[in-house]
Amino acid sequence: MEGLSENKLVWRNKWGVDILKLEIGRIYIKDIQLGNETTVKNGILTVDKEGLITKLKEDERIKDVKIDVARPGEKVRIIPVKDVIEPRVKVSGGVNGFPGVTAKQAQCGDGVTHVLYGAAVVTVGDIVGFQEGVIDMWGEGARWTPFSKTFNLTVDINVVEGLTPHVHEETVRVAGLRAAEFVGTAGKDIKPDEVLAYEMGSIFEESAKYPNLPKVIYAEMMITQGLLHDTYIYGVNAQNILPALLHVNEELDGAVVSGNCVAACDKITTYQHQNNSVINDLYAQHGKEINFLGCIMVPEHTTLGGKLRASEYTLKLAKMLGADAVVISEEGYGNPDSDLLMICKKCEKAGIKTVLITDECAGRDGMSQPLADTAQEAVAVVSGGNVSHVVTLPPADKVIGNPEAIAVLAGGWKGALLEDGTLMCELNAVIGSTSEIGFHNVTCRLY
Amino acid sequence: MKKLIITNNPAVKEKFKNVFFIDGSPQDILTKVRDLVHQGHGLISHPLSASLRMMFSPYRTVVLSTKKEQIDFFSAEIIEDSIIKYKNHMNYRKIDNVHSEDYQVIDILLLEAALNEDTGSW
Amino acid sequence: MVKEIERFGIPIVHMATITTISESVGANRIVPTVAIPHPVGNPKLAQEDEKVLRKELVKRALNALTTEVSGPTHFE
Amino acid sequence: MSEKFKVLYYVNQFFGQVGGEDKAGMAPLFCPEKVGPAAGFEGLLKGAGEVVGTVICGDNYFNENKERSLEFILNVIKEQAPQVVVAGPAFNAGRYGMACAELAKAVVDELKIPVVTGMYVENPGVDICKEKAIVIRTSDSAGGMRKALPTMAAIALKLGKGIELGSPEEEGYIPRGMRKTLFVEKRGSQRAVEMLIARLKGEPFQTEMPMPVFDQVNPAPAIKELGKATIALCTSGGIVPKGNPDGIQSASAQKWGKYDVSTREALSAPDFYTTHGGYDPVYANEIPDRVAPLDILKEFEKEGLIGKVYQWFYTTTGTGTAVSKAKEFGTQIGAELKAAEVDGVILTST
Repeated sequence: MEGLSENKLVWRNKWGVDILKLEIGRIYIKDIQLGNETTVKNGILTVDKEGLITKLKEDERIKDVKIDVARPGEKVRIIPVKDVIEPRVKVSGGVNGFPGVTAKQAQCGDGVTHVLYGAAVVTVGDIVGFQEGVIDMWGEGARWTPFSKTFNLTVDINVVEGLTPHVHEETVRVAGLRAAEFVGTAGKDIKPDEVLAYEMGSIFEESAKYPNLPKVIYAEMMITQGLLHDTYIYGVNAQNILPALLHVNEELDGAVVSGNCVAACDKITTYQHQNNSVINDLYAQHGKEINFLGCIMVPEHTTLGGKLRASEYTLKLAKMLGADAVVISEEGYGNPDSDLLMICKKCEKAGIKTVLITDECAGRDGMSQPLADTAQEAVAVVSGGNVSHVVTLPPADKVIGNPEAIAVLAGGWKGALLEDGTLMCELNAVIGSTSEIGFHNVTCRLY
Repeated sequence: MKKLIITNNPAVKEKFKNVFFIDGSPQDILTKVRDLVHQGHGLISHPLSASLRMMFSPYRTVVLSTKKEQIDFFSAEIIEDSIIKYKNHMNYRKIDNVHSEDYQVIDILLLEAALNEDTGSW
Repeated sequence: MVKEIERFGIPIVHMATITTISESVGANRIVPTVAIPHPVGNPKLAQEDEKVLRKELVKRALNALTTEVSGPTHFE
Repeated sequence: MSEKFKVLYYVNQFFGQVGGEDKAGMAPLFCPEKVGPAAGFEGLLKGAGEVVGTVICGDNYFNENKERSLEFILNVIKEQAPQVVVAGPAFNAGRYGMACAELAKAVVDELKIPVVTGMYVENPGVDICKEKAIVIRTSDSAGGMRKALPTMAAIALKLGKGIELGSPEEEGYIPRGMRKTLFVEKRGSQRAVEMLIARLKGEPFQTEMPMPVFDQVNPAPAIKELGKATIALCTSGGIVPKGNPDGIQSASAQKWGKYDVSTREALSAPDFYTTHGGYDPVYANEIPDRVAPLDILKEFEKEGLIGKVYQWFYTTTGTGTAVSKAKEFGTQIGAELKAAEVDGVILTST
């Protein structure tokens, strides 16, 4: 409880009720350099390389750390990517870091947070041999991933022998978050270039303010199925939760962390949770076209019982809040398609309008039907693109991570790794390419 | 509550009881699951994984409920769709046998998560 | 398939186990059947009894064909 | 401009100016001149391409002698070696459309030469060839010729020069069913929010992933006199005669079969079995009547409960079969049953 009261800034609105108010101060980053101190000067982020390594190696499970930088336009390939995290620092309100994971419990979504905007920490390292997930910083590959536009500080983690897969995964996940925290502190005393304000009263207040605007909720599905397929909210493994209602500010301020690293193209990285595009785009319409009520975090279970429960519960929360419409985003491909359509059907039948965001598998030539599950109720669907679309990636001058993982990309299908290093692979291997939270601008059209 | 585990993963066979082991492909597992669903078993776990990479796995494990008199339509539709979807993927992909040991481990961990999740006995 | 045949003005009865699918493909006369692998049979029964069962189901289907309906109707 | 690409043109007897219905039986012939629509077509190619000749074939002849016609026409195409083949437009003419479609499919599959044709969207030929050829959208009658030809020529021009085609809306062709991955200006979440707001305001919006459409058909009137009625038996459970003579696929069926059962008492094993890949075949293979109850219908026929069991038994497989295929099967089977004056149909599904 200490964390809650500590430094907490409380805004009061005219009704005199506590609300969450978040200010995100963006400090534009124009380059990353490795050096002996961690600072931001004139948009140049310098990272104390040895200091960071020492910091991460405080965790005895970590044997080696390799730090590198990949800049937009460089002929650099990063593989296999585990997670991408935006470096940030809490200036006031809450606590610094990721509450429940790298920091003590505290309320996210309140106070002032500085962001090193344009920079990202990219963790690399395979926990199992079949991991993929590529970021190309230049050329054709760069078009397909949003993380070719960020200055990436790569953190390649090597763990000590004999860790169980669970412990190995946790070590790498937490190391990435700690690295982002370490780097983020450079922005603490810097004046932001841009300040974004996120202010939202209670549902009753907002509804009183905008009585005529339709009430909209966001249902964000998360992969929550076991090792390499997990998501954490305030450090809680979401495998075991009932769908949880979050204030719209919380996820934008570090409440949600990705532990999912086998669905390169459509997983939601921690960076994408921190910058969830659906939340941002709904926020932009709040008070104008819609009344944005909140986010329901929906676990994707492996069992049918779990899927039924989660979809019913989501509908119930939406009804309790009086939602007129819901945006539902998926994570992953395969069994989550069932959850997506279950939630859609139930909401539509209850008179709540839906818009779905997903991706599709239409075959290499795009001639297959995109979905196996269909629902007449799914009348408004946004497609993030065809996961089987083939892209040709020319050889890189430099590979960060494990070059052998490139063979994995070509190994699992009838793809090709040519002698000169040119790689033909499906979009499903490219990080963030077919984002199901609509983070990227890829789609499919009927031709 | 007796559950039936259909698997082609030898590690699952070693570790669990009530295992129906098939020495075959993931496709064979899905076919067997379908037949059992048609005979009245319900699906406890979804027949497909949640990620594309796991589509390449040589192993597939599905948990079924005990046989009931009435066929569970919901399960029947899901297994049917799953088979179509799986075939659709494997038309132009191949199973990744190079990392089969890792796939075995992940398969069993995902199974354990599913078994932990299903606390009811419906 | 059901719909297209009915479009020619010929009454058609759909005998199917998963009746929800039957409805979604546009069948108007539906007879629910025994099981997916043997819609109009039951291997557990003695052969004679099985025939009685099948007779009963086909009778239901014929009954459906001679009954006017206005929309999707189950004949059980 | 010696580098002109070559176009070969296909028309039926009518557009080939040979004659009307009376000439529909004419065998294909090759004519080195530009006949009918081919005449004006070259001008529309803006000097980049030339029409090297016209193949003319009677609609009835083509549809009744498909293989022979195709053999002749494919040989002509091989000799002339065009870069593009143009057929039609066929508007809403069914037989002409089928000829254009079958020709287009064969040319693309066997000779790998691109084909442009034009049809009214409900022409049965559209579904046959739209995945292979480029089918431009035309009106339902020949009155649309003046509009259709420039559109077809613009596409032929691009195909001839190897320029990638734009979207169906831009170019005027019927979507081929291909999901093309591309970049758009707005990110997905933005598009989702805009779609949501449009839905909430009751304004039109366009989904990016259309679901298959299931429309409802009005129920046909009931059979009045069952004792005089002819009942046809159909199944999607894949029951076929031994050896599966028509090669009906176990899943994603591309065809259906019909078998004479007038002299049979039942669909008994081992003369019949199931080829369906969507369920455990053990039970159906023991007693195929468990899937398609011919035995009972025959008994009822004997008892006089029904007038007659229709001579032909229709069968296909239901699993994984595309909606458009199922529709096509239904239409074909329905037309036959209608022509045979069948009074009622029992369709069993597994």
